[in-house]
Amino acid sequence: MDPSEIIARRVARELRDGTLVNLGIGLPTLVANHVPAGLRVFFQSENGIIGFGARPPEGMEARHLTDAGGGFVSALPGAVAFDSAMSFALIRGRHLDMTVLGGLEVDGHGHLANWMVPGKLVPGMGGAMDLVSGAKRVVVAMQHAQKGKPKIVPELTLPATSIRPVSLVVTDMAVIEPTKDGLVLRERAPGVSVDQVRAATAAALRIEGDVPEMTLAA
Amino acid sequence: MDPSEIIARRVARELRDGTLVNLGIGLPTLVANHVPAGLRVFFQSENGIIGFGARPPEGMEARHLTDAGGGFVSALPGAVAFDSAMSFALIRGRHLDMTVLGGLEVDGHGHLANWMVPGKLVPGMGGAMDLVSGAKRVVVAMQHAQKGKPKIVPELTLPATSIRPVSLVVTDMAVIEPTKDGLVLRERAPGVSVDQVRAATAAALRIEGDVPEMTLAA
Amino acid sequence: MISAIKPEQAAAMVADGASVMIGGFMGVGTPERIIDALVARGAKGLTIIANDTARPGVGIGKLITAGAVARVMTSHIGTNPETQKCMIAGEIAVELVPQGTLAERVRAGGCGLGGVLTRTGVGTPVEEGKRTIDIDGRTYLVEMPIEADVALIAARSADYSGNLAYALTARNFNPLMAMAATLVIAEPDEIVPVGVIPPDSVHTPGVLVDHLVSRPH
Amino acid sequence: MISAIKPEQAAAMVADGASVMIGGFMGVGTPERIIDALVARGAKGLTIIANDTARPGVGIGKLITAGAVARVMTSHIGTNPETQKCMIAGEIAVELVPQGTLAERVRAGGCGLGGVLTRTGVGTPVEEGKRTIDIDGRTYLVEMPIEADVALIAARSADYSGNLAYALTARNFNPLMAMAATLVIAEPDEIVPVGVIPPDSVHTPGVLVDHLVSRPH
Repeated sequence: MDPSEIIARRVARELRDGTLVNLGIGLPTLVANHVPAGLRVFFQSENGIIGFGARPPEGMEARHLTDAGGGFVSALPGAVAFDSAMSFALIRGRHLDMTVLGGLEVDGHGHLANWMVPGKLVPGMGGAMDLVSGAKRVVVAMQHAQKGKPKIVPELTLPATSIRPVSLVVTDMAVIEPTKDGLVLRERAPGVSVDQVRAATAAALRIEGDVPEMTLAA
Repeated sequence: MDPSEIIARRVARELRDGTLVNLGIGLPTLVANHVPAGLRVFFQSENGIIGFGARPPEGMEARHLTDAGGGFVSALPGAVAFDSAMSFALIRGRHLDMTVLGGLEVDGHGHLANWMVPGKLVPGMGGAMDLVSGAKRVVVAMQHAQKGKPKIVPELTLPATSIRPVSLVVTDMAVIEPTKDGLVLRERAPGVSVDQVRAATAAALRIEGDVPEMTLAA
Repeated sequence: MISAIKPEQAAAMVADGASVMIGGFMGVGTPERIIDALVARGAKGLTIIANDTARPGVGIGKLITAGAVARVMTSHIGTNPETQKCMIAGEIAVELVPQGTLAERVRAGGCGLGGVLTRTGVGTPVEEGKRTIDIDGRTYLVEMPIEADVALIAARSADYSGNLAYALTARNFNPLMAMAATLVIAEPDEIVPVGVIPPDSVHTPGVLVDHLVSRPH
Repeated sequence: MISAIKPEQAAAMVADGASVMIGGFMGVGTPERIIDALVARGAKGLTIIANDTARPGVGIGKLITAGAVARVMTSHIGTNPETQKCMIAGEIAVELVPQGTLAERVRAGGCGLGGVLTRTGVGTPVEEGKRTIDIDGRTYLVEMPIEADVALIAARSADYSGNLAYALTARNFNPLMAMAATLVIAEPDEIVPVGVIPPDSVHTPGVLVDHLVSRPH
């Protein structure tokens, strides 16, 4: 299975019925393809809508209806549109139950960096700082390592997105939960050993008893 | 002429075309009856509408459409409804061109008191503090004296509505403009002499040249 | 999908002593049936956050008359002599808040802001006991966010997923309060199928609403 | 009643060096015809306040490419490599602002608030040079209001009195910006008679709008 698909399917198991969820651009978007049967999840796009859906059929795109990446989407029955102040009031006022974001680095305190690489890449934070500071749960969905270099590090080397630790980190190798006592290894990806996870992680990992294999959403 | 009518007709001459105006409950409401011909004035009611009109015909009242006093009103073509945050954003964000408010006292600095008499009457400030602090022009419409007691005093004896001086005071005897150098008597009511105004005013009044008689709107 | 409840079920969710935001302006846009049920169940010790206390016999006025209220945060009590009488008798604690400041404080509570910086009230009794901050040579009051245990909302229409739309001046504080309380109960004039209220006409997203009070048959 | 103007008249009202708020999110909800006219008239030295700088050839991206922009306050430039190139070359000064903070700062400018108290950005590079305030043991940034000389707004519909309604995700920053600028020019898809947009469906009251740009015949 493709690493992105492992991550998306595992994150999808964090979805809860009746909740409001924001998916970041890129890998996190894939989570919407794996919503477990029977759950009704409300997806928010921070450009101003709750209840957007897949890209409409060719020729039915509406130029006033896009996602945060500017791509055409559709709207589900019951969708709601609003302005940017309301959109971020939902995010910062703790109405957003979960956000799923990509990451460049997560450190041993659970701090996330995902908006710039000084001197190299300065896209800007968009809504990421608001999302990490305000959402009830922050799930990072990212590759465990980049070209063999661990992305889970003792201390951030890149500028932080927020001083608030994230709730959960889901990678193609592991599920890791930041706690007050450090990063706890909760699950391994199918076929991956604890030692392999450790070897690919620069930060210290706590192991509490048996580390089960991930269950993935369909 | 009734003192209230003198005041309302004189205040109506302060109206300008295309402006947004808020009229307080009571005497200020009468100003709407004297809008000079040819002017289009947008009246805001702070409970959430621009463009309300007179009370509708008997039997046509809408229970979702009232003024700030809770009385039934109608809406003119082009009216706009909004929530209380937007209503006061218009008021405090300097989008409201003029507010007309009643007064208990105005002092020599142009400070207004109109929301409480300690130990006697504590209705609350409603929107008055926001209106006086935020509107571009604040016009006080009040009787010159109450039971023979001057309401224009050297220093407020009642709690202030705002530390911001009002723009103009219109009474049944005079038009007075607060300036940095004190209160200036701009106009006399028909048939009222400068000496009569002075006698009915506890604060010092500056006279700059001739003091003309008020012109009243129809 | 949200299941509809009866007014008495709504009233049972409002505990004695709870802080309760109630929409409405002089009773217009106030959920009267929930209030009637609160009076009927003999609610006590409520803290009410609302624009005003309406008039005796109308909206929040009914709660005042019933002795259900211990404390009020509001901009105006002048239209309800009973609120004034109870305040003077020490039976109800009244905090008077300028109307625009009340709106922004409720909004700040619902939007996760740390407070509101406003000129309104500077140098008046409203300033007492509050922090101020100087910005570019001007003084602003630092007004605290307001949140509540429950918000009782009146709407013109709700759809099955809880999306709300308000009519004319009955909107007032309702959409702000729907964001600022732990439990949000809405009493709509009508409940319609999903899709009847178009996305651009929804004033309060259904994700903010916990319960809808059904219409009587 | 507002008289309709042509895009080139709108562009003439935007002085070189002016601060200009432009609605839109990745070009969706951006007034393209006014932007084309600004490019055509060779506008220079603008300060642009906007969610993003879109892409080359789209919306604000056209102004970047034309060299009309001296400074940008925005949440994101990642989709426009030309903005990044100009920033690195020192040709455009870029202030990056978190999106929710940008929305609240523009709102604060339009609503007469002294600033915004937010947790977003605390302890990150966004905090640099800014005041903080501690409230109930938590630290908040004091973010300043933003106002502008001109706001360029895109709307779905306008009526003859300037009331505006937006569609779906094209609303975004437009209603906030329409409150925060000295001069407000709106480019609607259609202009309809007064009364066609009902009072509860108007998103921006016409009293805030100075000019409407007419549709081409």
